[in-house]
Amino acid sequence: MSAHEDFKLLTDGMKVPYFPGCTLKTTARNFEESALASARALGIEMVELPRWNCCGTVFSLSADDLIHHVASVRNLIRVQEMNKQGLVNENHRLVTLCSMCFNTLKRSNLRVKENAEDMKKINDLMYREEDYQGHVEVVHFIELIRDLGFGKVKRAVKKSLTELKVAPYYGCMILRPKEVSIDDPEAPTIMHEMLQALGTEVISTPYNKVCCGSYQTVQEKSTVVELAHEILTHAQKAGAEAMATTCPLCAFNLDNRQKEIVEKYPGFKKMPIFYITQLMAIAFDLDKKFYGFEQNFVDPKPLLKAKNLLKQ
Amino acid sequence: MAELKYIEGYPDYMRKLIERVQETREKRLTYTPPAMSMKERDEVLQVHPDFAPGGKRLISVGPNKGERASNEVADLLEAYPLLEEGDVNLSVVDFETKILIVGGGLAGTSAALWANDSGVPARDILLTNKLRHGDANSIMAEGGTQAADREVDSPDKHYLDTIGGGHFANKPDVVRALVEDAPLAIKWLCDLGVIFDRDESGDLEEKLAGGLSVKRMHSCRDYSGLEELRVIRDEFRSRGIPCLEHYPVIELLTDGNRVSGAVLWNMETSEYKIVKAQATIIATGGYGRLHIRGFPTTNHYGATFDGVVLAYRAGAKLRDIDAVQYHPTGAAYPLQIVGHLLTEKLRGSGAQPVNIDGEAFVYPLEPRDVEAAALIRECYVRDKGITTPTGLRGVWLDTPLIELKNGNGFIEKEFPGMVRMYNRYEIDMRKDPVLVFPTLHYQNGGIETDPWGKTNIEGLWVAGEVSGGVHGKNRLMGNSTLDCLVFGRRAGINAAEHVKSHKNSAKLTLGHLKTYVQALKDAGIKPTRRAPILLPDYRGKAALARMIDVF
Amino acid sequence: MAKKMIISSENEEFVCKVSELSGEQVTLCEQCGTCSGGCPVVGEMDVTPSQMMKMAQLGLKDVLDVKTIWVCASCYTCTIRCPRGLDVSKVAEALRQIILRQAIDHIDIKAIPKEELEQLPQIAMVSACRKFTG
Amino acid sequence: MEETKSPIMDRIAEANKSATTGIDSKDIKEWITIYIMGRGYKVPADLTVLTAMEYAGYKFVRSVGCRQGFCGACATVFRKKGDYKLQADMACQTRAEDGMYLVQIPFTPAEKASYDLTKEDYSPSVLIKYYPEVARCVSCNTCTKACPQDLEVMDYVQAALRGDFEALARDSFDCIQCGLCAMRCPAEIVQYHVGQLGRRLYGRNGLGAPKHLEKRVEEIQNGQFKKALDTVISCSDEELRKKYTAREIEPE
Repeated sequence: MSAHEDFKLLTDGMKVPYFPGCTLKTTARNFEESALASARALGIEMVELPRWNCCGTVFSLSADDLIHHVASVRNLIRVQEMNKQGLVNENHRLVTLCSMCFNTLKRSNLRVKENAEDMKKINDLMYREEDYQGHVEVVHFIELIRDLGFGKVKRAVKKSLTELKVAPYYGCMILRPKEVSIDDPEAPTIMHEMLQALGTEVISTPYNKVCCGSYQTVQEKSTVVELAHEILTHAQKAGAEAMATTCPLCAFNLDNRQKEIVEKYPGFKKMPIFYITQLMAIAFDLDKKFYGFEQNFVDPKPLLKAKNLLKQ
Repeated sequence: MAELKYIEGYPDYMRKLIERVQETREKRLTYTPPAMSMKERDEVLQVHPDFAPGGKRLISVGPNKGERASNEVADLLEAYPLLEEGDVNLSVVDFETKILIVGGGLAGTSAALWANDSGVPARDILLTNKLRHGDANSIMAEGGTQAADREVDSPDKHYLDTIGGGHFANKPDVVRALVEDAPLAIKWLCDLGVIFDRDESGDLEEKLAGGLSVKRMHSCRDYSGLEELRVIRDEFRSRGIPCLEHYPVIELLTDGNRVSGAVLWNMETSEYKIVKAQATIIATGGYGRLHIRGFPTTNHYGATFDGVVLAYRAGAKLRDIDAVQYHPTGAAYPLQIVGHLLTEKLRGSGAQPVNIDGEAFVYPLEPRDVEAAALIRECYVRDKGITTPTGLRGVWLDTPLIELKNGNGFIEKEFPGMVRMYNRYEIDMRKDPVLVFPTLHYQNGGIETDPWGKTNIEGLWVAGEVSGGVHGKNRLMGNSTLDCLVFGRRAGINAAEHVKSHKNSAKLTLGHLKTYVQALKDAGIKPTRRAPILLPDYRGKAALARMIDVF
Repeated sequence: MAKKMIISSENEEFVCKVSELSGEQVTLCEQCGTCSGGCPVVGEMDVTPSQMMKMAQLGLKDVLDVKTIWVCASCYTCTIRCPRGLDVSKVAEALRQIILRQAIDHIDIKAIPKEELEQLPQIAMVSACRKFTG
Repeated sequence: MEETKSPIMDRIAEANKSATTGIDSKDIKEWITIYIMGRGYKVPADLTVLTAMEYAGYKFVRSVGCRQGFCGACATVFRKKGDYKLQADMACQTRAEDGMYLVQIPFTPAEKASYDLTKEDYSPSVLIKYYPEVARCVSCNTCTKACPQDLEVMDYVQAALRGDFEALARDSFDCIQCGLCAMRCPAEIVQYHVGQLGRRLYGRNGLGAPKHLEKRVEEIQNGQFKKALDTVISCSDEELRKKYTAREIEPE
């Protein structure tokens, strides 16, 4: 960790462009609020794009489909505009919090960077916008933290979560496919390290990278109930008391769908699902208003109280 | 003229004239012509269309026989009906409803909502429109709606302003209803979700206007009427209240001296429909499209006086029908917006009428009729007007003065809609003056109403510009949308009470037509004109001359 | 007894269509079954991912009627594990697009009950619409 | 019996003809040709598309309303001579140009949701509940290109998707609901209905009830101004005029 000591100066006053995504303004406001506060505690100011539109998740896989990448490329153009207005000093990176936005933006970015003809077509379609030059790099929040060194996280911890047994849940979008993965798709460790830095006991199971059912929650709820039940019970069997994720859809499927899980599996014991940034906010002992527990479906307060991690 | 070359929106010859305005602008910053004395006012009013001779005559038939009215109005009141007794089969009723509302502007839509709120189920209300629901004068109101809801204000002050503005000819009890209900109307709109302008503290931002003693104009940027209407129309549609578009009423049906329904006409299939209704509310708006005395108008395409013609034939009494309101500054160039109202606030903020020689020739804030007359005199008596490529005459309104007097960006902030409108034609009203000429604006009088929208005919209510008595001889700014909201509400509630307490036993006849046609014959009026005219006709003469009816 | 299949030009055309739309050379698939083994939702499927690839290889149009392509959650597990480097998720997308582009939506978003819609986060609705509507 | 004629009024009526009763062909100097639904018509230059069509003999029943750019009834789609781009605007506000090919959109078929806002809470999910198709927006900005009011339509649809009511109300306020955006939207969203619902929710809940208005409504309902109105109504005409001229005007 010592290699990162000198990073302390570098990060203070870092102002990096930040792409929130629609859900972080509605059902996952707590994810955004806890993340922005935790980032500030680490000396990082995430400056929201003054103008942005929905990333258009999920990345469209058809070879001939360009219209569905317009949404992402338009956001990358907004990063270019932002840099010109001097709002940030980190001029080529765009930080995202939501895994799905990260995946969609990064894959679209790669697609136009690697295919000049597609880039030209998309720029031509958006003749009202300036052309996208292709210099922006899409980064996930915890990837940004890892690059700065988890030692910095450890130093910022004021109340170590030593009593808490947490299972990290990666989901799919930050691991797969390879060209966008922020870690080893088969054996990821980044969230393990983050949780260790926060002091928690990390519970690892092979299910932490199995899909939660994603958008099937709209048309085939039973698929999600089965998958979520598998993921949650395996973690509980390994001793987990809570789970941490970085995707609002995984959070919805693992947290809110516990209502349907209990209906189908009465023996199931509910377990709180945190955004990893909520755990950071608790560990950094930040003001209560940044925790956002009122939006967590399974109330995490009893568990935190039991571990006397909750400020009165 | 050779091919017209346009430089920033104006043809080159007009561009040269603008230079004269620029030359005298500096001097005019500090000079404003003095207000006219009473004598000068009377003298200039001789050229005002409402006072100049030859525009009016006595009505020769009906309840207001012997009273004066504009020729165009009298022509329609003395016109023959569109159909005779035998043309329609009254035994087959197409729509049976409790409340029929004619006209879908602010008044009609409010009446429908309040009737529904008073217990009449949606299926028992029917709103018919000549155009699309909402394409009415209401949506063009920019200034806003008056209501005495501030601490320093009170309904009696609003009462005094309205009566004074109306030259003391308004009906006291009706004005009382208007001013007392005003805050309730604003509250109703807020609850439905209308976005009124707010000041920094979040309270309603209220402005002053011509003839007001206290700031009480509630505006929604410069789309006040549009915002109010689209919200209540959205509520109307959400409640599923039946509504017919492009289905004007061409004749009322009566049972003795009671209105019992109407004959509708589908403008696309030309078929008629018979409606039986226990209560009929007429909210058809004004008559701008009659182009009284050949003036352009601010009114929408359907403002053709139909409601008054129908009711008058059924025996309804009119009031103040001679009072025509002209607004002094209607746009005169380019043709796309001729007649469009340029709000009084422009002059209030410093703009000055200027003639072809660049001279300011009138105090900018004279009363509406005097200001209009002064502009007409400059163009047609002193020949100091500017002629547009299509022959209209107008004078400059030196809008750049506003920026000089109030600081840069003032026009953009206060008149965003107008700046965009002129930008469409590459005219920048912050840098160049705009051309103006008086335009026909409002029908002060109409079918006489009581505080509950009732008329002298049983089963017939009125609301909005079509009614007479609220505004006396001259309507105040901000009292028109208010009139629609307050009397739309009152007519809706009153009609609802009426239908709940009465059984619908009335017969459907066109009896009133017989007596009316007889009166026309007795007065020696030949059947050369028929009314209601439903729509004005702007088709080119050449095309009209070669038109034949094949099917 | 092996099932007799006749491969006609029509099938060949379909193979080209799927290959072009997915950008994947479907004939490379060697039927090792790794994708089917790793797929989290294979339990819900009537035809496993590798069987889907086989039908695509043979140009059998009835692969368009399988439930598999609509149960796929685009989690890309198959994509990272395919030993031949084929992107199986792109093949599934290509099959979906062939149907969606005939203006045949897979879900009717207006039929989703209001109380359900009120709960679903934007991320769920946006991704479901991208995958299940044209 | 006609009162004496006024020559000035006749000259005014004559001069205003182009805006009141239509132009006679003898006064026209420049002509252009426009194609209405594919058929060529020779019409005077410098007319709007609306007045040019009327000159050509069309009598409007549909596709017309306020004639001044407020109601959105005269939505028109057109291509200019030699320009491949499909443009859209209000017929009453667009200058007819030589070689213009145009067709009118008299009615935009659009599903409007029915709702009772007293039963809805102030949350972004209400917009998704009534207009789930908002989630289908691909951010292609075609709606913005179609908007005759130059609104950033896509921005306010995106604001609706992420529940930013204030941005939605601000950006969609000048919408006249002409339907041109909805006609061109590949995701089949009816932008102006979404804007309408969003603005009403914002108007009801986002702005907060104005304090003095509530108080005044109560005062009126308790009859607090009955006396003041009774007195002013019972004034004689002469007293009223004195009161009116004597009343002081609040400064600007």
